[in-house]
Formats: sequence, C-alpha cells, structure tokens
Amino acid sequence: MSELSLRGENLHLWRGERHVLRGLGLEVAAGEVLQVTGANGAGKTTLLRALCGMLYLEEGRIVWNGVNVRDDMPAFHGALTYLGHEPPLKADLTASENLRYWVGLRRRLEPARIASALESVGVPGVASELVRTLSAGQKRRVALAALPLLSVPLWLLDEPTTNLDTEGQKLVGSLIERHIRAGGLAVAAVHHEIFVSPQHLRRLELSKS
Amino acid sequence: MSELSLRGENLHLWRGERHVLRGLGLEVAAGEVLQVTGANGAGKTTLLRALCGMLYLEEGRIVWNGVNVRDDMPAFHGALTYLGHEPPLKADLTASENLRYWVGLRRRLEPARIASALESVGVPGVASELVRTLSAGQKRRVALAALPLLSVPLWLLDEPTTNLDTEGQKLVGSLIERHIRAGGLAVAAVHHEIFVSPQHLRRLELSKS
Amino acid sequence: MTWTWFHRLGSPPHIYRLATRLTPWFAWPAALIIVAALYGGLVLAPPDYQQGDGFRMVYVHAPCAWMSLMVYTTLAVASAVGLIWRMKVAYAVAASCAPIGASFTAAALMTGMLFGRPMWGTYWAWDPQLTFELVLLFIYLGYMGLRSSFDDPQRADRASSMLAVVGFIDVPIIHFSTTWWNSLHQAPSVLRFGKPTIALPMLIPLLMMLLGFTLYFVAILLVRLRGEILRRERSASWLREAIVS
Amino acid sequence: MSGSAVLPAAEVRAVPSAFDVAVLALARDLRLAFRKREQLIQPLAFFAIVTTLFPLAITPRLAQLREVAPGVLWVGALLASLLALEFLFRDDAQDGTLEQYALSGRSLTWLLFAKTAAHWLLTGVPLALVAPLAAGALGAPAASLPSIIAPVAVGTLALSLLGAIGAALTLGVKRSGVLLSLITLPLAVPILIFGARATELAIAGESFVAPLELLGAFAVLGLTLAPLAAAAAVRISLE
Amino acid sequence: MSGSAVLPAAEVRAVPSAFDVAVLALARDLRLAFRKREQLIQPLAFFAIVTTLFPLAITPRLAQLREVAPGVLWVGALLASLLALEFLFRDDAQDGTLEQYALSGRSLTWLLFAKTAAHWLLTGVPLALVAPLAAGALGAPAASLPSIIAPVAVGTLALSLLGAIGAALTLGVKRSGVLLSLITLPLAVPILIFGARATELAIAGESFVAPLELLGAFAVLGLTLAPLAAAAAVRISLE
Amino acid sequence: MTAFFRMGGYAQYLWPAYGITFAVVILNIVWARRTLARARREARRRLAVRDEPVLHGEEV
Ligand code: HEM
Ligand SMILES: Nc1ncnc2c1ncn2[C@@H]1O[C@H](COP(=O)(O)OP(=O)(O)OP(=O)(O)O)[C@@H](O)[C@H]1O
Ligand SMILES: Nc1ncnc2c1ncn2[C@@H]1O[C@H](COP(=O)(O)OP(=O)(O)OP(=O)(O)O)[C@@H](O)[C@H]1O
Ligand SMILES: [Mg+2]
Ligand SMILES: [Mg+2]
Repeated sequence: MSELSLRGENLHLWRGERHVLRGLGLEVAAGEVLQVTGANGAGKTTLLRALCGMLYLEEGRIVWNGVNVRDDMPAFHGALTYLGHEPPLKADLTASENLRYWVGLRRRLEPARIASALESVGVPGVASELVRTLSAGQKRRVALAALPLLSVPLWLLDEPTTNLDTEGQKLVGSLIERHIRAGGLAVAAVHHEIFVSPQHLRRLELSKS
Repeated sequence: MSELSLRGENLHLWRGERHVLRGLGLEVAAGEVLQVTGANGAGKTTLLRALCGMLYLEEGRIVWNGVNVRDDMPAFHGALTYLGHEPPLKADLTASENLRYWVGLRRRLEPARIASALESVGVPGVASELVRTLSAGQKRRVALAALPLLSVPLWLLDEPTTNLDTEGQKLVGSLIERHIRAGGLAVAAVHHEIFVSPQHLRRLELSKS
Repeated sequence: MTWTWFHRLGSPPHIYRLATRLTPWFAWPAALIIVAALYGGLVLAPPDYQQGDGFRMVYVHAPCAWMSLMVYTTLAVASAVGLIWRMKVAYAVAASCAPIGASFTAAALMTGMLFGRPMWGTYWAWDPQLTFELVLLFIYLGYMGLRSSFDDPQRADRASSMLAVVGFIDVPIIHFSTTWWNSLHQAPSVLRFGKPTIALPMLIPLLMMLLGFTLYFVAILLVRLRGEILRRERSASWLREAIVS
Repeated sequence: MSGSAVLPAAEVRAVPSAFDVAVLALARDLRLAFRKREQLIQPLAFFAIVTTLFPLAITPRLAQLREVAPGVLWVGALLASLLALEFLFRDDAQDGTLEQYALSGRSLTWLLFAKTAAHWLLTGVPLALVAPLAAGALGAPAASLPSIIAPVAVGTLALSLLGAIGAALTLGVKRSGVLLSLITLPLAVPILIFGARATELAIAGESFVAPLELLGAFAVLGLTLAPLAAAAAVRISLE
Repeated sequence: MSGSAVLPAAEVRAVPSAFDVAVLALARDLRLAFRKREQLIQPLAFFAIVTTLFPLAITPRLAQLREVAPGVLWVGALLASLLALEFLFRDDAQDGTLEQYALSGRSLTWLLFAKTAAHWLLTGVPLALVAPLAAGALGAPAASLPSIIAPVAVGTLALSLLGAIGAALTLGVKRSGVLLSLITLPLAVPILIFGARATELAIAGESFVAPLELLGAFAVLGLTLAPLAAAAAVRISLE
Repeated sequence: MTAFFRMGGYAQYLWPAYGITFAVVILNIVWARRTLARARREARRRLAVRDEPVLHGEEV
C-alpha cells in the first residue's frame, strides 16, 4: 500500500459514435513511466483525459494506490498533474507569473525556485517576458518547468515534446527520468523515443479501432 | 526568369526588443526544399512569416522570380501557401467542408479530389466529421491535405510534422518530395530529419541571438 | 425489501419495457378525452355573458399554460431526484420534458396573446404573470441550450439539473402572481384552494382538457424517455432485445 | 518551365472569379452560422432580452413605453448587430482563417463584402423581422407594425457596412473587443438618430419616407465605399 | 515509502490554505485585468455607450429622460456586468486555466469565490462609481447623484454572485457565448426590478431603503449560497 | 355552421389559437417518435461496433 501505483481496469469509452477505448487495461508503478503510443486518432489523448477523470468512463475503473479514484477524486487530483496538447499558460502574464499562479494553487513557492526551474528547462531569459511573445517551443518549455515545481507523484503528459528542438526532447526525457527516480510515476503519450533508461520504461500500444 | 526561385537578401527584423533576423540571406530554387533549423526561439517562425510578408522587415528584401515581392504582393501571395503552428481549420465545419472553402478561394475543386486528398494523407474516414471532434494529428493531416490541392509553387511550412505519428512524418516528406519533383519549392522549419532525398535538400541553421 | 420498487424504478431496462407497454394506455384515452372536450367546449358550452364566444379560447389557452407549468414541475422534480439519488432514469425524464414544456410555453404565450387582443384590447402587456411566463420560456431555452452544449451526457445531466432546480422559483411566481399583485390576468378560477368559480357547463370541458393534456403529456414523455434511455445505455445486453422489439 | 507542373495551364483556367470567391465565403459563413446555432440566435436573444428588460426596469405602462420604444428598439438593434460583428471576425482571426484570406492573393474587397453580407443576413434581417414583435410588446399599435420592418432592415445594412470597416481596422489586433465598439459607435450615431426617427414616425402612423431615404442613402454610400475602405484597412493591418 | 521523495514532508506542510489560494487567484485576475486594459474598460465603455446612445435615440427632453433613467442605467449595468462575466470565464476555459483549477484537487468554492470577487471589483465597483455621472447626464438632479452609488454597488454584487453560478454551470462548455446570458438573465429579473425601483426613488429624492434592503438581502443570500452552489456546479460539470 | 365558424366575431383570434395549439400537439408527437427512431438507429450501430473483437489493450 505504501507503494504508489496507478491501474486501469477494463476501460471502455466512447467519443461520439466511436468506441475508442475497448476494454483497455494498464498498470504503472512508482519508478516507472508508461509510454502510450499509437497512430493518430488511436485514442492516446482520450486515454489520458479519462485517466485524470475528465472524460466519463462507460465501464471499468481507475485505481490509485488500491483505491478507486471515484471514491476520492480531490485526493487523486491533488496527486496528479496533466499537461495536454496546449500548454495552459495565460498569454498576458509573464512566464514566471504564470508559474507562480499555476503552481501556487498547490504549493507555496519561493520566487528563486521559479527562476531555477526556468533555467533548468533552458529558458532562463524569458522569466519576465509575456507568454504572448514567446515562441512555440519556449511556451512548451515554460509549461514543462511547472512539472518538477508541482512535486506531485503522478504526471500525465500528452505529447510533451511538441514544438521542442532535439535538445528539448532530451530534456523531457531527463525530467521524466529524474521524476521517476525520485519515486514518481508518469504516463506519457509520445510518438518517438522517450529518452529514459529502458529499465524504467514500459510501453502500451493503442491500435486504431 | 522562367525558373521559379525565392531569394531573401540581408533580412533584418526585430520582434519586440530582440533583433531576431540579423542580415540573413537565403535562396531556394525550383525542385529544392530549404530546411530551416535552429533552437527554440531562434527565429524560424519569424523568418517564415517575414517571407510571406506578414511581418515587417526592417531591412532587406525578398525576391520572387527576380521581382521584389513588395512590388506585386497579390501575385506573390497567389503563388504561395503558408501553414503555421496551428492548422487553419474551422472547428465547426467538417474536414471536407474546410478544404472546400479554404482551397476553393484559389482553385475550382471537384469534391472527388477532396476525398482523394484526404485519403492520400491517411484520414479517408474523417471527410464528413466535424474538425472539432478530430484528434490533434488528424487535424494536422487534414491541413496537409490542402497543400497539393492548392497547387501553388511555393510552400512555407512551419513544423508541419507536429502531432504526427512516425508514419505521418514520412508522409510529410513524401508530400514535399512529390511537390518539388513537380517543380515546386518549399521552405520548411522542422526540428528532426525531413524524409526527402538528400539531393533536393538544403539546410539553413538559425543560431540564437 | 420495501425499497425494491424504488430500485426497479431506477433500472433503465425495467423502465424501458414499462414505458413501451404503458404508452398506448395514456395515448388513446388522451385522444378521446381531448376530442370530447373540444366538442363540449366549442359546441355544448354556452357563450360567456361577458366574453361571448371568445371565452372558448380558454379551452386551448388554459391547457397550454397548464402544460407549461406542470411539465416544468415534472422537470424540476425529476432533476432534484436525479441529483439527490443519482438516478439515471430521473435525468432521462428531465431531459425528455424540456422540449415538450418549451413548445407548450410558446403556445401558451401565443394563445394568450390572441386571447388578449379581443379581451384586453392589446396583444401584450407587461403584467407580472405574462412577463414571468415569458421568463419561463427563457428558462426552458437556457436549460436546453445548456444540455446541448455538453458533449458528455452525464455532465449535461447534472449541470442542467441544477439549473432546472434553481429555475423552479419561477413556477410559483407565475401561479401566484395574479393573487399577489392585482393584475390584468385572470386569477386562477379552477386551480385554486377551495371551490372553482366558474359555471359547470364551461368548467367540465376545461377540466377534461386539462386531464386530456396531462395524459397526452405522459404518453409523449414515455416515448421520449425510451429514446433517452437508449441513448444513455451503451453496454447492457438488453439493448439488443430492446431495439429488436 | 518547371513551374508548369505545379501550375498547369488547365489549373490556371480553374481559378474562380472574384464573385465566385465571394459566394463561397458567404456560403461558408452561413453554413457555419447554421451549424453553431448559438451564433445564429445570439443577436436575436440579445435583442429579445434587452427589449424585455426595459419594460421591467422602466414602467409597464404601455402609453409611456410607446414613447421610448424607438430608442429601446434601436439601441438594442445597434448593440446586437455590433456584438455579432465582433463575433464574426474574432473567430476567423483566432483560427487563422483571416490570415489565409489575406495570403490567398485574392481581392480582399470581395471577401470582406461577402463577410459583411453574411453579417447582415444573419443579424440585420432577423432583427428586422423580429422588430415588429418587440415594437408591439412596447405598445406600438398593431397597424403600425409592418412599417417597422423597412427602417430596421435598411438601417442594419448601413450598420453592417460601417461595422465592416471597423472590424477590418481592428483585424490585425488580436483582441479587438471593445476597440471595435469604440471605433464604430460614434460613426453609427447618425444611423441611430434617423432610424429612431423613422420608427417613431412609423409608430405614430405618419409618413417616414424622409428618414428612411436618408438611411437608404447611408446604405448605398456604404455599399459603394465600405468594401473598398475595409479592404484598404485590412491591407494596412496585415502589411 | 518511495513516494516520499516526490512529496517530502516539508512539501506537504508547504501546501497553501484555501484562503491563500483564493487570494492568489484574485491577485491573478486583477493583474491580468490591469494588463489587458481593454478588459478593464470594456464594461465601462459599454455602459457609457448605452447611456449615451439612449438620449440620442429618444427625445433629448430631460424631463422624459429622467423617467427612463433608472431603466437605462440598470439595463446598461446588467448587460455590462454580464458581458464581462462571459469574458472572465471564457478566456480561462480556452487556455486551459479552468481545467488546471479543476485538476488541482483544491476547493473550488474558494477559487470561484475569488473569481466572483474579481468580477465585482472590476465591473460592479467601477459601474457604481460611474453611474451617478450617467444619471446626471440623463437628467437626475445633482443632489440625488451620490445616492445612486449604493444601489448599483449592491445590485452588481448580487449580479456577480448570480452570474458565478451560471458561469460555473457553463464551465465544462467550450463555447458558452450567449448561453450564459440565457441562463443568468431570467434569474436576474428581480435584481433588475428592485434596483431600478431603488434608483427611481433615489432620483425622486425619496427614501430608497426598502428596495436597497431587498437588494442587500439578495446579495447576502448570494454571498452565502452562490460560492457553494457554483462549486457544486463545477464539480458536477467536471466530475 | 358559418355561425359556428364565425364564433361570434372572435374567429380571427380563436381559430389561430386552436391551430397553434394543435400544431404543437401534433409536432410533439412527430418529434418524439423521430427522436426515438434516431436513438434506435444509433443504438443499433453501437451494438454492431461492440460485437467486433477487442483489438487493443495489449501491452508490448
Ligand atoms: C400573453 C398573454 C397571456 C399569458 C402569457 C397567459 C398565461 C397564463 C398562465 C401561465 C396561466 C396558468 C396560470 C396558473 O395555472 O396559475 C393562464 C391561465 C389562464 N388564462 Fe392566461 N395568459 C395570457 C392571456 C390571457 C387572457 C387574455 C385571458 C382572458 C381574458 C386569459 C385567461 C386565462 C384563464 C381563464 C386561465 C385559466 C386560469 C384558471 O382557471 O386557473 N389569459 N394564463
Ligand atoms: N510578438 C512578439 N513580441 C516580441 N518578441 C517576440 C514576438 N514573437 C516572437 N518573439 C521572439 O522572437 C524570437 C523568435 O521567435 P520564433 O517564434 O520565430 O522562434 P522559433 O524559431 O519559431 O521557435 P520554436 O522552435 O519554438 O517555434 C523568440 O525569442 C521570441 O521570444
Ligand atoms: N469530442 C469528440 N467527439 C467525437 N469523437 C472524438 C472526439 N474527440 C476525439 N474523438 C475521436 O476519438 C478518436 C481518438 O482521439 P484522440 O484525440 O484520443 O487520439 P490521439 O491518439 O490522441 O491522436 P493524436 O496522435 O492525433 O493526438 C479519434 O478518432 C477522434 O476522432
Ligand atoms: Mg492526442
Ligand atoms: Mg516556431
């Protein structure tokens, strides 16, 4: 019970008229990252959103540390962070303000930590620039900087490497690696290779219905 | 003069306080694709938007077939298509309606060609689905389907492989390859390898200022 | 043990079969009663001493107005039941009510306006009851708009149910406004505490109309309910059985 | 001529005329509006709500309402039309459609004309059809109601054309919002005044030809000038 | 306990209180509003435009204007407040902020309370301060002007709270648009009626304590119930 | 008979009122039946999908 774990059992879900998830099962334990792959439209985004409770499951259940998440949604939400296709940044706030308000909802934060987080994702210079003026990849990096700051055990990442250059794609790998080494767990939908050591990596291939 | 060519000479451009393009020169001829690379924030998007006249150049000029584009903007625009970070699709129209209205501005189109274009980018089933309900990669593929339909000689593509699976990334390569073999030319900002034969490929590396 | 009926009530397959079986038992009596009431109201009832033959409009106006309120009450009660007991079928009932209620609210407004012209000399007045009947139409539209803008029926159910419950305050306002404010509109003469205040040959067709429309409402509701249940139930094997029949 | 493979002669002939393009753009906006029904009912709902709120807030006495009816009607119509205008352009700016218009090499005059026409068809015409109902509810005599339609129809056409210029000017601005109102409304004052005057005369049962003709003159002026001005404005804001 | 590395004991103590979170959310909305100045002036501009257009559209005779002044004032305030409400929530829904709120595991009651407070501070308070000016322009006697402020301030507070419920209900909806108005306005009718009544009495120089007390009662009721109802609505629409 | 249709001079209001009401009555019947039919069609299509074997879910 003290080990963190996420399990999905017999997940069924329709989007519109499409039966996207059909009896899917998955399991991730602390120290592991589950890479979800599959062709475009296979249901990766759907799966991630269902895992964090934003899509209604027709059947099946999601179990976090042995407890059905329906029974204590706030606790589950408090333990996870979800990063979708679009980085959730306010265009009219600066990068560091964005992090302050986003992370500040969950953790007290010293400003110094924000600065060092931005530096660790390779955009030290943008702290006081409006997100509106950042390039696509810079925006993505700012969003990634929030992950370690939040210090929650479960990361659900939907194509976190979008718009990143090759160096940035390695960065995502090392962020995840550091997280799972510290006992966290992650589910990531990524098309190409994730740069983490293979013993931590598990794969789930979704096939198109 | 009969050969198509695009040339940028001594391009200078500021974004806010940053001098992003600093005396850049480039040249692409018919049958070639210029891959623009560079770290996040290096100025790839800026360059592409400047090339199609949507950003104001401080200095320098863009020459299309030997003519400064400022002298005949509509003709130049009529010869190019620009695909940015976000696919320009209406969420509340279906995939084929989107193509009909987007491409229809420039070319008369039979419905059959739309269907075959969607099939050639691997999403034959989505023709009559609202774009709102498509996955990120499916949206991107629909936008890519417009490129050959437009039949314009110059393609300016900003990270056209975003959100695509590996098969989709090959698809972008083969679309570009077919286009330049037919005498077209393309400028594409892509972080990883573009799948086109090396003799057609030229590279331009932007360094961060 | 005593709660089994309640659980059966919450079971979609049971309700689906029940609805299929019951529909004709409401539909045919409704048709007969309405036709009889039409004859009674248009032919048998004597002209009103004040309003002449114009009063016969009440035989359509009052049922429409009655439907607008009764259907909303059903909607709100079903919504509350759904929110409290998390009963799928209750949400389905609520969702089925809305289009019916909205259309009859519109009809009540229109027939009221046609009634108003000869009686008050104007199609419309900003009288509390009339105004809040219009507001009721807006509430129905808001409810339906809210429902249709969710992709996910479960969320649509819960969000719109809350709106339905909050919006219920409008119903007593409409019903009692004629008593609270002295208004143009006629105070309730049938649906009041104590004895009705109109003559019997006029009253009987009116009562029959109200009864007929109520039965009619139940019949329509049952048909719509089946559709709603089918739309919600995706997994059960009885689906096959249900659509084969 | 390696370019010929990309642009074969047959394709060149297949380029649609400016008028075809306008029809296509109009068809697109109409289809979109009918699909997003809320965009279709938004102006009407707004107008209905405004005209319902006024009697509740002022006085329910019809005699008194009748005097302010033209004002309520025209302020409601003006605001409804303007809100819809912002909507119509904002969406296109956000999803990149306007960028594609500007980069198509086609005449923006016609494209903007089509958008303006769509706007009028989707807001002006429904408003004109609903205006008699609202006027009736505000105490206008039944006989006067049919004559409410014409001034509103013509006035909203002039408003749409005027609004198109404003929308084009704010096109380069990502979040136009209030800016559009600030630019357009002062210029719309004459339309408001003559429109309200025409409605007032119509309600009183008198001849409203004079103000209607003035509204018509505005509309004709707008028809000839507005698309040109709007296209110039777009070219400026996208240069 | 491998989880402890991810959530060390020190970090757990560093979780901010619900009140801190609300303050943070409020600070964020205010900062954003002051940065996007048009969001700040939008309600005021809208209100100013409505109250300016009205006299132009009806007769400029002050005596008559004075009679409709409360109605114009309140309809203007109601619409301005509502438009801003839509603005405040739409942006957050579009850029994923609300999703992050909902997935934060924190009490939504406080977060929504903060958003409501921000809305009132950014629209209700400025409107209340500007209302006397508008009333003066509509012919209210100078002596009555200061007493215009209180009813508008209290009424807009009640409106903000009511609007928060509507906004919370439409939170799961991507394109809320007219929906919010359609949901909120019917329920706002009592506030409008009593607000206009209070203003009418204030302009006439009479005591407006009775309707003001009613408005106050609405506001207090809203303060106690609305955040709870709104949070329930959010939980429902994001469950 | 014509007296009946004239309704003591109220015909111009009375018959439209009856017309509107019974139009709404009929429309509701048609709508309800149509929604049921559509729901059945959709359910049938869903069942067809459901009968296919589960394709994915294997971990590799
Ligand atoms: C647009 C105008 C009108 C509207 C919106 C309207 C609305 C309503 C409503 C909501 C009711 C149901 C009241 C309740 O059950 O508490 C009702 C009932 C009734 N209305 Fe109207 N009405 C309108 C015009 C008229 C006119 C002009 C007359 C006749 C002079 C009239 C006569 C009646 C009668 C007789 C009832 C039945 C009341 C009873 O016996 O309980 N209505 N109307
Ligand atoms: N509107 C703007 N105002 C100020 N600076 C801007 C603006 N837009 C972009 N910049 C700056 O210009 C630089 C180049 O941005 P650009 O978007 O061209 O980068 P890019 O090479 O496309 O990056 P990416 O790979 O992340 O897409 C960035 O440093 C960015 O901060
Ligand atoms: N709102 C919706 N309504 C109907 N169908 C939807 C909806 N959202 C997604 N779908 C469908 O569900 C399927 C899975 O979509 P999803 O976004 O999960 O794919 P994905 O694996 O994330 O693809 P990508 O790699 O392109 O991001 C797609 O076929 C899509 O068309
Ligand atoms: Mg996806
Ligand atoms: Mg870029």
